[in-house]
Amino acid sequence: MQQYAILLGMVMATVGLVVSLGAVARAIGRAREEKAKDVPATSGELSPEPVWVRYHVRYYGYALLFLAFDMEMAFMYPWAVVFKELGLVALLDMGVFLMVLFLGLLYGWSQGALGRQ
Amino acid sequence: MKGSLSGAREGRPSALRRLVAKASADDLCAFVVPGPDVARARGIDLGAAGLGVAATPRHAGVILLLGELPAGLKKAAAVAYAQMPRPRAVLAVGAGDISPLPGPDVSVAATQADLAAGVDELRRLFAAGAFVEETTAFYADEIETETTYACPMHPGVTSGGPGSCPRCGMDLVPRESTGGSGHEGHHGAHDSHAGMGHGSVDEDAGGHGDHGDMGFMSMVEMTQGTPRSSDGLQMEWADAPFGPLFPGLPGGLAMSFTLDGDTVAVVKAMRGIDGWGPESLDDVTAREFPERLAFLSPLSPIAYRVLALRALGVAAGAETDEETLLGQVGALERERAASHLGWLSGFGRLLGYSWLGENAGRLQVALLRAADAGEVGRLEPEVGKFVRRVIRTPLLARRLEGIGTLPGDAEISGPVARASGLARDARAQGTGYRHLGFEPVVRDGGDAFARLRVRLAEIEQSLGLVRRAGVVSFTEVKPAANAGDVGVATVETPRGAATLRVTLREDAVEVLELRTPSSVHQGFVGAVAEQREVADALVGVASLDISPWEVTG
Amino acid sequence: MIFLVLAAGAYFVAVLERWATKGRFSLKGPVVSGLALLGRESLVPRKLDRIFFEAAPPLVLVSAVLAAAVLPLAPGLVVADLATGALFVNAALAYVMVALLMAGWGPDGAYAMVAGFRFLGQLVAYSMLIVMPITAVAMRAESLVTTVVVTSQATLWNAAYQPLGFVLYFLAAMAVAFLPPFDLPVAPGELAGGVEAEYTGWRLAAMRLGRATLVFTLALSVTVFYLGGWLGPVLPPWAWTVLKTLVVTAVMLWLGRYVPRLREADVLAWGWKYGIPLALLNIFYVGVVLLGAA
Amino acid sequence: MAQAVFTGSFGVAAIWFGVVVFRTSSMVRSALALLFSQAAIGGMFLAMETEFLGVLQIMMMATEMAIMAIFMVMYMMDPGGLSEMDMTHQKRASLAAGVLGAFGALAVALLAGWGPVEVQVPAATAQVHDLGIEIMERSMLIFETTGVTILTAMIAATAIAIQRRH
Repeated sequence: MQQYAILLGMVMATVGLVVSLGAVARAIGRAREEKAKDVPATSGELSPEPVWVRYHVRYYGYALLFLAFDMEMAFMYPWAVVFKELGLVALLDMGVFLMVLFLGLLYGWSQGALGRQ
Repeated sequence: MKGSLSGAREGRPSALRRLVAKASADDLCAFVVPGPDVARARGIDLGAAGLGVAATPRHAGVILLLGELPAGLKKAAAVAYAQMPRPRAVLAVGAGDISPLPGPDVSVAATQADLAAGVDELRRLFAAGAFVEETTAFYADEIETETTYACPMHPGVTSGGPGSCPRCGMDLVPRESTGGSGHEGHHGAHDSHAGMGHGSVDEDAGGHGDHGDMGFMSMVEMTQGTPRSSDGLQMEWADAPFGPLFPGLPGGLAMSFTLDGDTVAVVKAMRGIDGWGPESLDDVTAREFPERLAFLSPLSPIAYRVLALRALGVAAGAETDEETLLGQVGALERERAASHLGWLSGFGRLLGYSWLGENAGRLQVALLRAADAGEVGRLEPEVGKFVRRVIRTPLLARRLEGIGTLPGDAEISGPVARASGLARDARAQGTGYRHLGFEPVVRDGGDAFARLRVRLAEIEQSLGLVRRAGVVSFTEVKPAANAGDVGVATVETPRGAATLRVTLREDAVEVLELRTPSSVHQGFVGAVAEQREVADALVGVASLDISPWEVTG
Repeated sequence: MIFLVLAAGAYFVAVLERWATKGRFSLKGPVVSGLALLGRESLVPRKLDRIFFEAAPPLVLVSAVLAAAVLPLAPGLVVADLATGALFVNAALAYVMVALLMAGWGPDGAYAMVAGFRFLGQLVAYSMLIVMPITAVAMRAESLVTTVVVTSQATLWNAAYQPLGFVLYFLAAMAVAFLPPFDLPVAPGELAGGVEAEYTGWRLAAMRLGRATLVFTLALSVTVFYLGGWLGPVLPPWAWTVLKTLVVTAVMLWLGRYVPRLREADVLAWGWKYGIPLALLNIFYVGVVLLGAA
Repeated sequence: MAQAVFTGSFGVAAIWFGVVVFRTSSMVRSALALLFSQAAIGGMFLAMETEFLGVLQIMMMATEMAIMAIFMVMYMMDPGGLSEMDMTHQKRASLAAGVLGAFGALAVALLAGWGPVEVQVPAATAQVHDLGIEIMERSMLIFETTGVTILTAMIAATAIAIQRRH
């Protein structure tokens, strides 16, 4: 329990560190408001804003398969811990499980999910 | 020399401020205008002078202006300077008038020694004057932005003032861009697409007006009229400038991509440098003409000097003697090798292949500084080792193959052509090369990797030619031509064949035609970049080795 | 205590990185640049997502610190010896991606935007190659506790016991820390700084500090999971850990100098078409070996 | 006591982030708000001394919600929330649904028989171990079925998303 407390403390401390960095910088001075200074720098042209558009992510094929694999990891950890204890059974169980998943990967592959869309 | 920086920060010097000022003096990082490539081409080694090179003005404390800058680049430099965080300084290296930028904090001549001295002076300034009581804001018309209003959903719908989108009825949001330039002037290959994603209000206002009352709308209604991507999805496109001051491309190359996600949908506004080009050659006397033409292309001055001399020579009907010819060959080939190395260095920077970037740059500078053919010869083994090592780089082929592919029959010249299996080389029939046993280097593939291979091979070939020529300089004989004479000459510059046709008026030279490889190759930028992932598009463009300085019209 | 270690670690990473990139070995270099950054204006783009922009740098640092907190330097010398240590490392590292996504989206700049989503793609490629090799390590140790993982290598380091997993994890770790040739989200030549492009002054300093700490943490994790952590003759345990970690860091930093940056399409394709099958093979192989031993 | 406080505060955080998901007009923000809401639930698990679940939750939600952000940015209008679009629709119906849902959840929480409270929580290491045994033995079939379920999910997702290209 108090391990978590320590970790929480570390998070606080780290954030505190960054904040104090900011404080020191602030003590040195604040940024001067100037024309065009706050426009995102794009190689000598004042870029047209905004760029917050519906961004076309080309790897969504991978992303979908990734979700499934991420899910499957939930089982792998406890399995790994008891693997030695259970021996062959565990190997077979997980073998079957992973085979099934691997089929999914192969299917996606065959359908061209593994590639830029 | 004043004691404080033009771009100092406001505040009374305190102990802490002195400390950080000292630190920033020891840690100078420069944003180079036009670019590091030009610095190297002039034989200047920034690293040796103790300057780091920043990829963006945001991370730089010094803006380094190198040589006389055309209007277009001064404007870009002004924007970059405006976007640098203070304390910031202007270091002019052989630059003349640099307005609209503030007067330089330090101004030196364009030599290594002077630069080093200038950097030391700059350190002193930073340490002493990074903080002052009073500072003035930097302002120039060039950094004035113009606000247009666009629909967040239909970037095409733009208007001068606030309002609501005729398609979906949403409030238009303000978007800023450089006053005027950057979006006007789409010469270059791809005007035709330039309209896409930029339909104006009136064109779309009809039809969809009935959605004025922003109810719950289906995707279909929303996306009407937005461009379709290669995979049939309808996404919104955003414009992003990749130049004139982009770290991965030759300095001055002004280009703007319309991005569809991380893919280049349309290349826009691919153009040369504003206020630069042959028009500035009007009424220049035959005497200073070669000088002027060479000055116009800082990346390969000798090639253009020779071009001018030969054209004038033809006009005068004068026969160039063997010795001069040989000298010209030596000079041209040394420049070619150096130019290719310079390209490699920039390419290495683009690829994030630091070893390549550093060593190519080092060799280029060494080569340009070499006093005579003997010294160049002494560099030959090292260059050879370097070339072989580059070719053997793991993953390099994988990174370049199939990128920037051009059709073999395209109107191309120089290494780009020779990389597409075409033996086009003005040197083949060129005077002076015959008895040096010259054979054009030809490779197949027509992609970025083939171009790399050709240039690597040509580096070694050129050094060999220099060895055989035995000289790297020539004496200029100014031919005396009479008014009305017309002369035409073609020279194989490092980027390809350049042709010049001139005629003489009594007091001045008139350029009838100047055909440079870069202005030809820039027409293919769209072809190599569009529908490519950003990185691949940039590699494709860079592999063409376009010099913005010789992009005419 | 751990903060001192991490600070020292981050500092040495910075020194090594300058050495690798600038070719100059200078002990005061990082300090000087740090101070210089502190002394410069920290600009904030107009029309930004303020929360994201401000949150990203600390988040990188926090996730690096948390990951390091569960990795032992020596017997008993670990901040929190969690029962799920190995898993916790992944959990913490996952937030690096979140931070970079924020940093990419926050400033509303074209380069940063592309860079942010690039890194998310990179995560999709490397994530499984972090998780699966660690599972194989846990199989041998019969535990997720990092100290147990180290002791389980008393007879033979995992680097030799499961070389396949070691290589995969090493590369994946480089991808997490976006070191060249995996530096797609910062790509100076391609995106002029990418996610870091809009950060200046102290915010940039915080970002760089976080990155350096992250590199150190990942090198430490490689040491703990594959190089037998503190195990070693003569020298005191902590010395071994530090030594190995620094060596790993150096290798990570120098490797990228001699190869071009990878294409995102390749990172993804290789990660899924070769990486994951190999990682599964590694798990199976370890399983068989363990059964053979038992 | 401290345990209760932490559990409670994480719970509140989770709910608050949940609210933010709908209050903000930026898609990415709402996606990440959901992320942190889920992470806060992970925090609750930790506070309730179910370490494995907690850490797992915190880890998986980071990636999964980030992936969700991808699709939000791809398919939702005005992802930057520049025009302050109101994300709520059919207010009355959704209000009713929300209230009902809340009561439903409360009812379950209060009425369901949760069995006797564990006086002595097993050690975290033991938890992981027992979980492993559980999966491998008693719930083995469930575990394998999940595999098949995930497979179907993969195939369905691929079939829907990728066919668009041909």
